[in-house]
Amino acid sequence: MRLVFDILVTLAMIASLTLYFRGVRSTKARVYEPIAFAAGWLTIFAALVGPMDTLSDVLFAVHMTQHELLMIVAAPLIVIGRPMIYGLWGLSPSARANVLAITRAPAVLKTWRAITGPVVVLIVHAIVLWAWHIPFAFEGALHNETIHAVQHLMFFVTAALFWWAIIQGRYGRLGYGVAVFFVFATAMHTSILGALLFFAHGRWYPSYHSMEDQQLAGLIMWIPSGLIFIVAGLALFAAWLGESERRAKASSFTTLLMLLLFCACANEYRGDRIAEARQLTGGEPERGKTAIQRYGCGTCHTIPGVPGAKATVGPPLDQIGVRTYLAGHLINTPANLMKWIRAPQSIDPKSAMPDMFVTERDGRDIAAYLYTLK
Amino acid sequence: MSETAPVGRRFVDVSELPMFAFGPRDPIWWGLWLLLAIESTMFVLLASSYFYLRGNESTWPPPGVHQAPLWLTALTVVALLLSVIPTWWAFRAAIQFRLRPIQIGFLLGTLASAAACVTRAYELATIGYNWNSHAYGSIVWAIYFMHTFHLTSGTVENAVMTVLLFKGPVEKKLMPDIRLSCIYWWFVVVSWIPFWIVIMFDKS
Amino acid sequence: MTSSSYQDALHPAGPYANTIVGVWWFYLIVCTIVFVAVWIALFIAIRRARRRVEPDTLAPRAPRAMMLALAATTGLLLAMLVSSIAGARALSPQGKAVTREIQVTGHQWWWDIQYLDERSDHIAQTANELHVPVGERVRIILASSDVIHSFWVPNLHGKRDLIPGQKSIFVIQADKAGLYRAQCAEFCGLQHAKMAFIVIAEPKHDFEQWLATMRASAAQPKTADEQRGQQVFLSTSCGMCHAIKGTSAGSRVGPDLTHVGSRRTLGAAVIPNNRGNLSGWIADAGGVKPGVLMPPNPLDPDDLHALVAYLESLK
Amino acid sequence: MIDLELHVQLAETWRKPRGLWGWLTDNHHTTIGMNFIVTSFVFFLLGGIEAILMRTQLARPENHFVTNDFYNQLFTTHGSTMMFLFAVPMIEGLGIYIVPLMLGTRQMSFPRLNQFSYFSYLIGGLLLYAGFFLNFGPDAGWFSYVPLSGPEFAPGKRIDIWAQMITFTEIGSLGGAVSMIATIFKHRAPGMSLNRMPLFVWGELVTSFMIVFAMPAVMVASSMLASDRLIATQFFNKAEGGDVLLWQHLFWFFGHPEVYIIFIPGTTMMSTLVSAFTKRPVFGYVGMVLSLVATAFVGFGVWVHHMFATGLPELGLSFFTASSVLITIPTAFQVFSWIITIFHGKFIVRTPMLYVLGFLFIFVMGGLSGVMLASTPLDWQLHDTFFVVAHLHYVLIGGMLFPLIGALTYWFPKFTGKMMNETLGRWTFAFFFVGFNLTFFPMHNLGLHGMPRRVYTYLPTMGWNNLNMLSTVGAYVLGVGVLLFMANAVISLRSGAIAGDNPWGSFSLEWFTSSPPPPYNFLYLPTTRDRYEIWTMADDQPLVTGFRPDRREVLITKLMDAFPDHKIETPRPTIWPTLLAGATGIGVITAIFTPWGVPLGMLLAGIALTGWFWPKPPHHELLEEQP
Repeated sequence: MRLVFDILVTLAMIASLTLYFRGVRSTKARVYEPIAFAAGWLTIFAALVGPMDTLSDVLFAVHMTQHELLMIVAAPLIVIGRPMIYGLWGLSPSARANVLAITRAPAVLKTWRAITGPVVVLIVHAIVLWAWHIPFAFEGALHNETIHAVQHLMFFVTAALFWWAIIQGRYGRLGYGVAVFFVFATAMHTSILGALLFFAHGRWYPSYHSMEDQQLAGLIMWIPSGLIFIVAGLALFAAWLGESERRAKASSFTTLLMLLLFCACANEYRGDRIAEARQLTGGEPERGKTAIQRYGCGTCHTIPGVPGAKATVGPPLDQIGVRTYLAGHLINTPANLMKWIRAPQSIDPKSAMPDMFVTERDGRDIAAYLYTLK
Repeated sequence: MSETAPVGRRFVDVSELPMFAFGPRDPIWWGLWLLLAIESTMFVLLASSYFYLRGNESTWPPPGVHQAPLWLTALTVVALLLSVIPTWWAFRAAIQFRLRPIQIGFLLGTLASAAACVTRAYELATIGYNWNSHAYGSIVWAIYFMHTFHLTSGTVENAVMTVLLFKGPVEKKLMPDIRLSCIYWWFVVVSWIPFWIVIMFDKS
Repeated sequence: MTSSSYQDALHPAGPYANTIVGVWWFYLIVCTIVFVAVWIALFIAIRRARRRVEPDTLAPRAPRAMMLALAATTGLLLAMLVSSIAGARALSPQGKAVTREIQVTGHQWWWDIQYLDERSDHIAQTANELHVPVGERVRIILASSDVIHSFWVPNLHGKRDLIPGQKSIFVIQADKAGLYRAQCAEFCGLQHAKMAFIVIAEPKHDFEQWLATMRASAAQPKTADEQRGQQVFLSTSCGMCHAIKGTSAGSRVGPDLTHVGSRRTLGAAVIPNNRGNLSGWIADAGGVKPGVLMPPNPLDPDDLHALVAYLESLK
Repeated sequence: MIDLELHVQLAETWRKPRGLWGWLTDNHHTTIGMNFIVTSFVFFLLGGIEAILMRTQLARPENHFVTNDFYNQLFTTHGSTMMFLFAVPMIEGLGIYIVPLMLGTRQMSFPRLNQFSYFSYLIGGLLLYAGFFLNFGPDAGWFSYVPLSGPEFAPGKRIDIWAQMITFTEIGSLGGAVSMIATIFKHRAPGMSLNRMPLFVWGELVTSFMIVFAMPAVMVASSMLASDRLIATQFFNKAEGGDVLLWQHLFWFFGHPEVYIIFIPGTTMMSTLVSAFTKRPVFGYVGMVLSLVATAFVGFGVWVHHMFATGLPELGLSFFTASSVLITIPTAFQVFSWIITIFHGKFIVRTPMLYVLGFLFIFVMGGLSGVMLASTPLDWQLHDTFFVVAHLHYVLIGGMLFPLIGALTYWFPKFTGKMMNETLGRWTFAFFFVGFNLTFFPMHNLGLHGMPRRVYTYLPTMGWNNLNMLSTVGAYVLGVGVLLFMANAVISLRSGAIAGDNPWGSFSLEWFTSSPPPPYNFLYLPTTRDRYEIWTMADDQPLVTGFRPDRREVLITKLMDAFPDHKIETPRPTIWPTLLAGATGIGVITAIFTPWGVPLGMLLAGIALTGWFWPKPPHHELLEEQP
């Protein structure tokens, strides 16, 4: 049984590694991303296959280390490596289109958005963590390889979702302040769980025989893990300050002045442009903005005003409203823009921009939004 | 009437800015989430105390403990969960400034929350141990007290909001507050679920 | 040993206190160096700044200095951490063989001391005076009958709390014969200040002799005065709190008085045990130790003298 | 509209009500802030008098100046006062006064919550002192360990007073913290992005967050204690499954962060003073902010080091030592950074700068003795001795009181419009510094020589006589320092030199308005484009205009970059929050005697809340069209 699991895990991991690095090769990645992914991948490998896994059956402390490696070392490293994007690029174009079609389905998108809300992942991860430490659940995992695999999978997946939501999630760097708070909250409740294990007068899990072992496990969950959380929290915090600096520079003082002196209302300073964009395209810019988020344009493009759209895979879309050409050779007209959005390969078969099966109306809305960017 | 800029100095004119905003743009939104952070910390500390005390005992809960009937406690949970639906309508409608769904949502939400208060009262009356029986009784009653306090104050808040909504006139700047009331109420609902599970099903 | 150093962490009389003092001197030296270094740096900075009319406009070249300083801080911290952990390891009672087990129970505001033995009639009971053999490890089992107290013999070891409902284990060892004072270190109410005891470290031979005496029942009164004293003891309220082995008094509320005449102090190491102090203590313990649970005993003077004579005879 | 006309209109709109009624109803942040500052200073004096009484008792062995019962009340009240009624409220009060000015706004978020907080705090403090003056003050220490504070060993109402005082003042602290955070996030002047906030603002922000997470622990604990005593719950009764150490865990889960709550603003006052008197930005702004955050983070994980002597599982000790000394690194960063700043700056010797040097002497020493106490072997020997008394005063007086007195001297012109007397100020410092070290340095030795804490007397043969006498003399010298400071304040208030807007040539926005600030704070709200705003302000730095002068409108900006977002109207003076505090107070105080106090308090609070939230007549432009 154990052997079967080991083989399965190994196979799945090799597959994921292959896919990821195919994706990395076929597109442009930041240097640290594949490194982080590889490090995270190795951590999982070390945790799940080999002596650590064997020892974890007899020593609670080792088992705890294994879990912590999965949740607070491997999961954030993998998330930093952006596995979804590169994994997608590792697929063949047709497979990619299929996957995209599925993931762009409204139901899937909605669910995804719902479960990756930062508060939601915070709570879900907490529940998963605490629930699996209930004695009968933990004992079950110790005696049954399938339950054990489910436990590890849930630990890893909810942790990865947690880190994804706060590092790459929809608020991006803007949300790092809140992320610090979430890291703090998670550090707190895991420390409390560790402290409870440490201070308990009896053994929680009959399969582990020694009190010292349980105390050490509690300590590992409490102090070294707490340290990792602190480091992560500080890193996020520093990034938040940096983002604040960037934003302040971007809305540098002259801009601020211009905006406020010459435009009536800060909320609607783009008012005339909005009207113009509506007229040009017949779409609704506000809806376009949400459509842009829904289709995931931001994973390739930098789009002002769209949270999280900071990528550099494709060209930045700022000031697209005043550009002359689209895709290098197409005159920038509303009709062409909409066509390009909806079926890029019909204009440039070699374009890396995927056909995302954008509906007519969404295309209109997206174009409307883009035309407000001047 | 508004301040106007004297000639000769550079000025940023904010006279046309709106007078309210939704979500994190609104200071009260921050106030509410900080309040929830405080409350959550209290709940977490109560839960931690519960598990700390549990760690001292081999039989838990102590012998002779009779909980309120499961169906009754489940009824409270159902009422709480049901109240989420109408308040969700109100939450959605508030940002679109549509008064009617807000009114209906709050009316139904208040009814559901009042129902939860009633079943909670029966629950409390049927608990088969006292706060002075043992440490288990003390901590469980403390949890019950804390949550019932939130439950009643949340219900009162929902009721007051309903009255205000029907009485009118309703200012636009009430809309963010409506959404915040909903969030608070959901907190009351969500915070009970883990406690309910622990109290009803945690046995060794 | 001077009289003023008999309750003193800096005059260790055993291996455990020695370890702690070693850690202490190491820490003190490192911390002094750090403090002096900080102030030298500050003086240099001030001297430079004082000579200047306007602040530097250049960007500071300080990052390197900062890095160095932080690295030095971290290094010193690690060194201190290592010494601390090594110290804690040496102090661990785990896996150390002991020659004797003594149960110390804290009461508001005195110490009940029992020398445990497999034979229950061999258990010796005393109060506020802990005898230990020199050069032997002794295990102390700590318990409390009311509130939290703390067991602390600075010359021998650090402290350990006595927590109601929980027993904790502590190991001490005295290498130098002598008399050490110990005091409750956790605030425990009105007379926390006067809840002390003395530790007497003596050669093994003397210790065994003392213990044999302690195991015995109380001496029978010999003189008429003493006999009258015993009567007073047994006929008034004394026996409601105190025990004297060999008589009908057997209450455990207050200290055991079987061998009270042999003790050096009264009232939990507050006053020396002599005739005057003992009489005063019996008459009005609260005068010496306000708040003490022992009530005043307005005895007839003759009864008081007889009682004192009897108690003094209980060697 | 010309400036004068605008001034007249704004002054009318923001007019502060006067007299007793004004004190009860005004909710402007300068009023509430000053209320906090003055009240907490009064409590500081009371706590100081208690300290002097204790030192007088300990001057000689077997002294009979006070009884042991009164002595126990003294140190309990002293500790509780300094922690709950002085340090935290003073920090909050200073923040409530200064931070909105530093941010360039006219009012805080939630002014009525602030008002409620102040009166809650006041009632809590009065409750404690009512007990103390009637000779039933709490006597189980500021930490109130069970079972000594439990129903069995502390009958009577003393501990109930303590427990309710805690609950009450913590409500006040929490309210203040919430409105502080919202203010810092949303009320900043246009252009003051997060990374341009003055460090003092960061200190208040981090401290407020710590309050949000730490104070609930002590509220939970004190409520458990009160209910154990009042309605016989069994939280801490071993016989019925309770646990005495649960109290210590909950208490120190609050108690350790409390120390950082107190000293984090202290360090940022240091940064403010260092910059102001070296004319140079503090080195390593981002590092400084990260240090504060790191301290706060670590502060929540190390509470167990207060419990080393309780017999924890041995396995954990080295972990706890290691995590405790971690705090040293961010603190060291701050100290080094100040030294580097001085190195590159120009050194202006004014009274506040003396306190900076005093801090560096005392706090560094206190920090180092803290590293010693984090070591388990040393802690076992030093725990609960006078060494700890010395350490905690070095950290808290060094880390908070010295910067505070320096900062009060620095901001005195802003509060009053008058400068503090420099000569008297230097004498004050001399008395403070000499008195402090004379009082507390000998305590290190006393602890090492075996003197435990919280003892009302000691035997003459213990060898502690001289050091104790020295310490008592020092306490009196320190007391003279406090008196001198007060005398200086009174004299300067009457006949000090007129300060002008920015007497120190300092950098942050509170100096951008007159001293004392007008009731509306700024005639036109400022904008900024850098840290150290005033030093870097352009000649034609724009101002903000466009508020209705007939309403109390405040500008709300975006969290990250402080871009103008919307405006809100803040409430005018009102009595309801004060009444709510009174109603809660009646409930809480009645609950000392009967559990029915709880429903009574809720009922009264309900009435007060109804008044508070009673709908105001709406503004027509904001009316939704009715269906």
